[in-house]
Amino acid sequence: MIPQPFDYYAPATLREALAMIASGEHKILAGGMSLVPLMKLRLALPEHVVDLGRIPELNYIAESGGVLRIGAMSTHHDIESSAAVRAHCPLLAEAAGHIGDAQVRNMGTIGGSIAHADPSADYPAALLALETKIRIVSANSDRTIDAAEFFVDAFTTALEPGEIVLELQAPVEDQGEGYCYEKVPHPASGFAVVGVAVRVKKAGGKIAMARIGITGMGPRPFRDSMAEKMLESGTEIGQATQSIGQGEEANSDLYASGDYRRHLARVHAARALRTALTRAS
Amino acid sequence: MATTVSKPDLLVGKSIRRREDPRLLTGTAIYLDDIKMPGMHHACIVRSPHGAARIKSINTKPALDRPGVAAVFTGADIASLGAVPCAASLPGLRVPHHHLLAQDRVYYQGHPVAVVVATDRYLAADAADAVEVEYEPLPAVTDPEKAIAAGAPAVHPEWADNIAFTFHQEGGDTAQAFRDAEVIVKQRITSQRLIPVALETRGVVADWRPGEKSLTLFSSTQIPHLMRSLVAGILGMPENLLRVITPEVGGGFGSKLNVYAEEALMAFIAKRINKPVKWVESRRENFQATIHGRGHVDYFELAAKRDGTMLGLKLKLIADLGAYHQLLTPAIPTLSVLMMPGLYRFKNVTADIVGVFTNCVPTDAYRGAGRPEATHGIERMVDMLARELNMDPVELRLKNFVGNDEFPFPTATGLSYDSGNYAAPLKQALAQAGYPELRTEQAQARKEGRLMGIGIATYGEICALGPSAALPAGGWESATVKIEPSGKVTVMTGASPHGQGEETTFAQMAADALGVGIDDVLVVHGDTAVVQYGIGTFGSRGTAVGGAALFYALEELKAKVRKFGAMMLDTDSVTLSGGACVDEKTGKSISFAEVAAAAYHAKKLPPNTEPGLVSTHFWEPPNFTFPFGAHLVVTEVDRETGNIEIKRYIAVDDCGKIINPLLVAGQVHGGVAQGLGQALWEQAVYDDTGQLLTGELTDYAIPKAHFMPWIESSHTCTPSPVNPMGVKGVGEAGTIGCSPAVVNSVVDALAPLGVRHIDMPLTPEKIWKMIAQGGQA
Amino acid sequence: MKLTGSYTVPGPRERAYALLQDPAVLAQCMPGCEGLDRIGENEYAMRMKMTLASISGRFEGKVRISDANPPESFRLMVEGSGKIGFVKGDGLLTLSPAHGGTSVRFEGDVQVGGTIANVGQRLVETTARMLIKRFFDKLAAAASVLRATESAAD
Amino acid sequence: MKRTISLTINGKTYTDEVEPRLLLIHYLREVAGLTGPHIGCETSICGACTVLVGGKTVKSCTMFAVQADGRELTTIEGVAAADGKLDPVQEAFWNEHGLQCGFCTPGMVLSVKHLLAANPNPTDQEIRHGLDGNLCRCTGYQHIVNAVKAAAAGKGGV
Repeated sequence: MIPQPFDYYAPATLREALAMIASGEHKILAGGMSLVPLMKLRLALPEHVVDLGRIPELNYIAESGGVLRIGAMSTHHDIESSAAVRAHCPLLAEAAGHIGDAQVRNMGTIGGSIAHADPSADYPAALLALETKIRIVSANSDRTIDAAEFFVDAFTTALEPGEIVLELQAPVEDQGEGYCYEKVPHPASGFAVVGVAVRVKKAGGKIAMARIGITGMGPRPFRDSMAEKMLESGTEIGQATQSIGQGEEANSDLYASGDYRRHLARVHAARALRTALTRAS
Repeated sequence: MATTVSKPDLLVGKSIRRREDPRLLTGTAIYLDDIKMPGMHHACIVRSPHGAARIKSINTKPALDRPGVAAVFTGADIASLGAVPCAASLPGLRVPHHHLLAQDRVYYQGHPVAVVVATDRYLAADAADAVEVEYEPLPAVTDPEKAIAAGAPAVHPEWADNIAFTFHQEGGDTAQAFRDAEVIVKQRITSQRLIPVALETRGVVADWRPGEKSLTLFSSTQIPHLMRSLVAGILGMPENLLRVITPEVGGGFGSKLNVYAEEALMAFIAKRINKPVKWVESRRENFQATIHGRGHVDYFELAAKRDGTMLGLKLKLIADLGAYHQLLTPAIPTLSVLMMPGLYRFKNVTADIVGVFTNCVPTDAYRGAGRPEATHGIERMVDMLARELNMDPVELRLKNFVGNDEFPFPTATGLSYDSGNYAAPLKQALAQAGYPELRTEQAQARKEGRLMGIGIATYGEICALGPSAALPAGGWESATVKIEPSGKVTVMTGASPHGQGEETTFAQMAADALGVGIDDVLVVHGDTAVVQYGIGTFGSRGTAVGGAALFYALEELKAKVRKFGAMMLDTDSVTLSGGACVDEKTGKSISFAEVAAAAYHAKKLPPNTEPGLVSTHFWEPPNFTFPFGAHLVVTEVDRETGNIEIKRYIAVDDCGKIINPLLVAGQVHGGVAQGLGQALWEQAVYDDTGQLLTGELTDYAIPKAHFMPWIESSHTCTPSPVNPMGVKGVGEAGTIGCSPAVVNSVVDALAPLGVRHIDMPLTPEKIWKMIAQGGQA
Repeated sequence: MKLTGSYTVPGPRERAYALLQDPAVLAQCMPGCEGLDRIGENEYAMRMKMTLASISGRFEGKVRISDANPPESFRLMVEGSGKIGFVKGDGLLTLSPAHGGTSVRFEGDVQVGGTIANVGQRLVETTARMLIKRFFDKLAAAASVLRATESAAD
Repeated sequence: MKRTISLTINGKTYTDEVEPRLLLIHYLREVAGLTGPHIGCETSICGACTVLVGGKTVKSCTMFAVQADGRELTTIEGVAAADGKLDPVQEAFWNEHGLQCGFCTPGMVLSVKHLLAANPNPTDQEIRHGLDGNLCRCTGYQHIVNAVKAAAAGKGGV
């Protein structure tokens, strides 16, 4: 279990890093919780590795103007334990706390995780429910897209060669919003067999706003806007979640079939919504 | 000379923290991979990615051309060496020649094909990647039932039916019992293939000393002395020139109760390259090439009267052996047959085993080795009978247990159960659980639509393996006790503990027997050049057999010490206490150091006494021991997801006398974790072509801390008459008692839906489907 | 592993069928394919570099077309092996006219071995389906381009 | 291309030239000569290789030595006091029989130290979830949970 040889670069600034990766020939090491095992298994054979771990300007969490900005190299532990995230986007902190295990959360970064786009990763459900924007830069471009556009397919994102995730921008959750991340972890890997992130707002005893992001079920994370609309128009939770994942492809493996995953998405969406409602004021 | 010596408290029976621990807690213990030697090379093994294939060609040149590579070996290089040994023998057993490296074919994924040796493990890995092997894939079969069906691919072309052996055992008159039956319950019950997953993988360091033509082999093994004999045999070298040293071993669970190709291979390589060589298994190799456990398809039939009297039991056991026999592979299912009657008074049993070759890594002893399968079977069958008779499963068990006055009890499978009070742990578990209240709670839960289950399993196991007649290489164990000239005590045991804690329990025994402090005792094991001889640690035998050998060695040594003490104190008899010989009449005493000095200086000897204070005892047990117990599990099944929650886990085990309760609790907890692993999560899955789909710990789930319930562990104590300490052994109890209790509990939870049986592992999706389909699998 | 699915390709059935038999088109559409060289009747040697996020591996293998029943159906066999494992896919492709073009239905069996099977079990099926989807997406694009060229030529 | 790294392990500075692909676990074991961090899997599951980097637990088999350049590391060898007195967590593991074969123990002890640093009075469930990244095949975890509770209650030390 020995990786193949590679050249290693550890730029100290973002500008330096972007210049290095401009050719698109470099593999980016952003924590390495997925990449390093793949390299050890020799499933990943990069010749040039650029480590973003020494660029302080990629590691920050700050709230301004109603937007929580999270630098791409913030670790899961940073996010899980950040007072700002807990105050402004508690859903994201909750999802971060479900990732892997303590050691993985200490090393893994949000930028690395979403760029890898594992279909069973935890963040995407929360990012979709939070309507997060993702800022992507390269040596000569700077664009910001919706999380929903970012996740294209299994292991496939909107990132072009030479681009990296710079920052996540999540709108600050309103006071009084309810949230919940419900996860069915794989007993061995800890990856989400299904993960459901929800946000709700109540008004007059009814659901005024609902956001549902789902990961693990299909090849890419998705938001179930039909269920959201049904909830917002007064449909009761059990019924509104009945059709979650309809029309979406569902992953199937030794542990859980596609049908079961779809069923779990529905059950856990309902549970997450109920928890979120109890948390909403 | 002191004149008063207070009698110290005895240590046996006390929870003493372990003497092994300081080195383990500080990271200073030396495991196999910590061994370094000047000039040491590293080996990396090229393994078959196919389940079955013909090797068309191997090109080692690209590997040999790489930096640091000393040699590459293939099947041709070792063809004349002996085979990987199988010590089990059964009438008509087919034994394929198990070469150290594949010859013209590979028979399972992970089959070693070539070995690359380089100066560093990174370079060895690079070079192994460069070896070019051309395979012609062949049809494979990985399911034992498919393997014996007509038209299945032959694992070994010479045996088209894939049958390695058949074995028939009968006691009483089963046919008559089934004619007399008023109720017959039948069920196919599987015990899935499991991967032992010792946290430390296997490893070997071989060091050839050309000047002496001797070889030192470091191996992470449970059986250093057997390893020495068997590896010497493979290599054709004199056994006295081979030394096996077992460093700290990071868990075995039976997977290191074996001699694998790699031990002999590394020995061969060290000699060929004239350098020490190390090989450490990767986790994937550990999954693909170290033995698996279980792998049973069992067809049970139970005959009974309507009043619950059990009359007869039939078993057809299809055992998935894998592609080869490892050390004990074919013997493991025979242990299941021996224990198939459980704790019940069956007079009539019939068993037929079909041992089947498959294109999988061999199965062999994994914690419990044959007994968990047997117990799972009988305990599921008894629950099914209870349901059929509409009887409480407790009542049915109590009605059929062997009675307390029936010991030694001759079983229909030819064993003699040593001692028992089978109702005692069951009653203790019921009392602890509040059984009647639990049933009331369950009735209420059912009214509310909740799926609550109460599962009971009682078990018996065959331990202290075991009389030499029952084990191929002997079933005795040995111990040497020395009082050094300084008066300190050294114990050398042939058992080779690897986490069980005998460095502590044996020190407790020696300290008590000799009347010295525990810190004056050192327990040494795991080096064939130091320890007189031994069999090893497996089958819950470390204390029950190794401890008994120590007991007698201590008795003999005490007698000798007393002789010296009496001579020196000029009295008739002395007692040993406080590190001294004491003349109880006068109160005078003489320290062990003084006695030892006299014994070694030998200026004056007691009559008919040799110098020195050393005693060695080889102990042959007269019988196995038969621990037993009852586990009670309360579960609740999530109707929506099929998820199982364990609400309570009660384990009452009777392992006879207990030397160190803390360590016994540890054995029970660890055993339960492995039983629970089988019940709920673990399963080695091969696809039809022989690909191991659960190839890493990312897919094969062993219990994590938060998977485990709180285990309420307690004991009853029925001493064994087999050994002088009255101990029975506890290493496997938890594993054996656990899985049937859990499955009985979940089946009980789902009983309102008509569920009668579920095969392990009880994955949430399996349960969900059963619920969704109204109880049908 | 059984895989089934259906995709719509623009253009009439005959042309879709012809595209699927054309090694140049196959090479262009098969994800990571670096070239097909004819080695026999309807049989090609294939070089492939698979890249999927961080995972990458080179494969060498064969593509074979058999049981041709134009324009309705044929069998496509693809096999490849490399350091990270081996893949063998064997499928029946059935073409039928559909609204907006031709519906191509496939029913196949995919076997995966080696490291990718031992450690990638969790993702093998998802990935296989994604690669098939990419193939048909590219095929549809190729068909559109072809149609556009044909229209331009008309 | 080799790189020179300089890092502090258990208070001692090491400077070595390493290949970028050298895993931190192999650096610790083969170059720095430590025997405490163990290798139990390759896939970042078992946690036997756990060490502290900058005070936080990481799996040293899933990190390259070059990533640790300039960092401060603690391995199990650096947990007991210089005079050999065990740390309260080690002492609690000893008292409660929180180990059997001992292979997972170095990683387990470091994870417990990290857990208790963040949460000095964890519940049973917090302890169990906090140890998700450390597998033990011997103990069934119960005595480990007891040890963590004992250490938290200040009962580790003698």
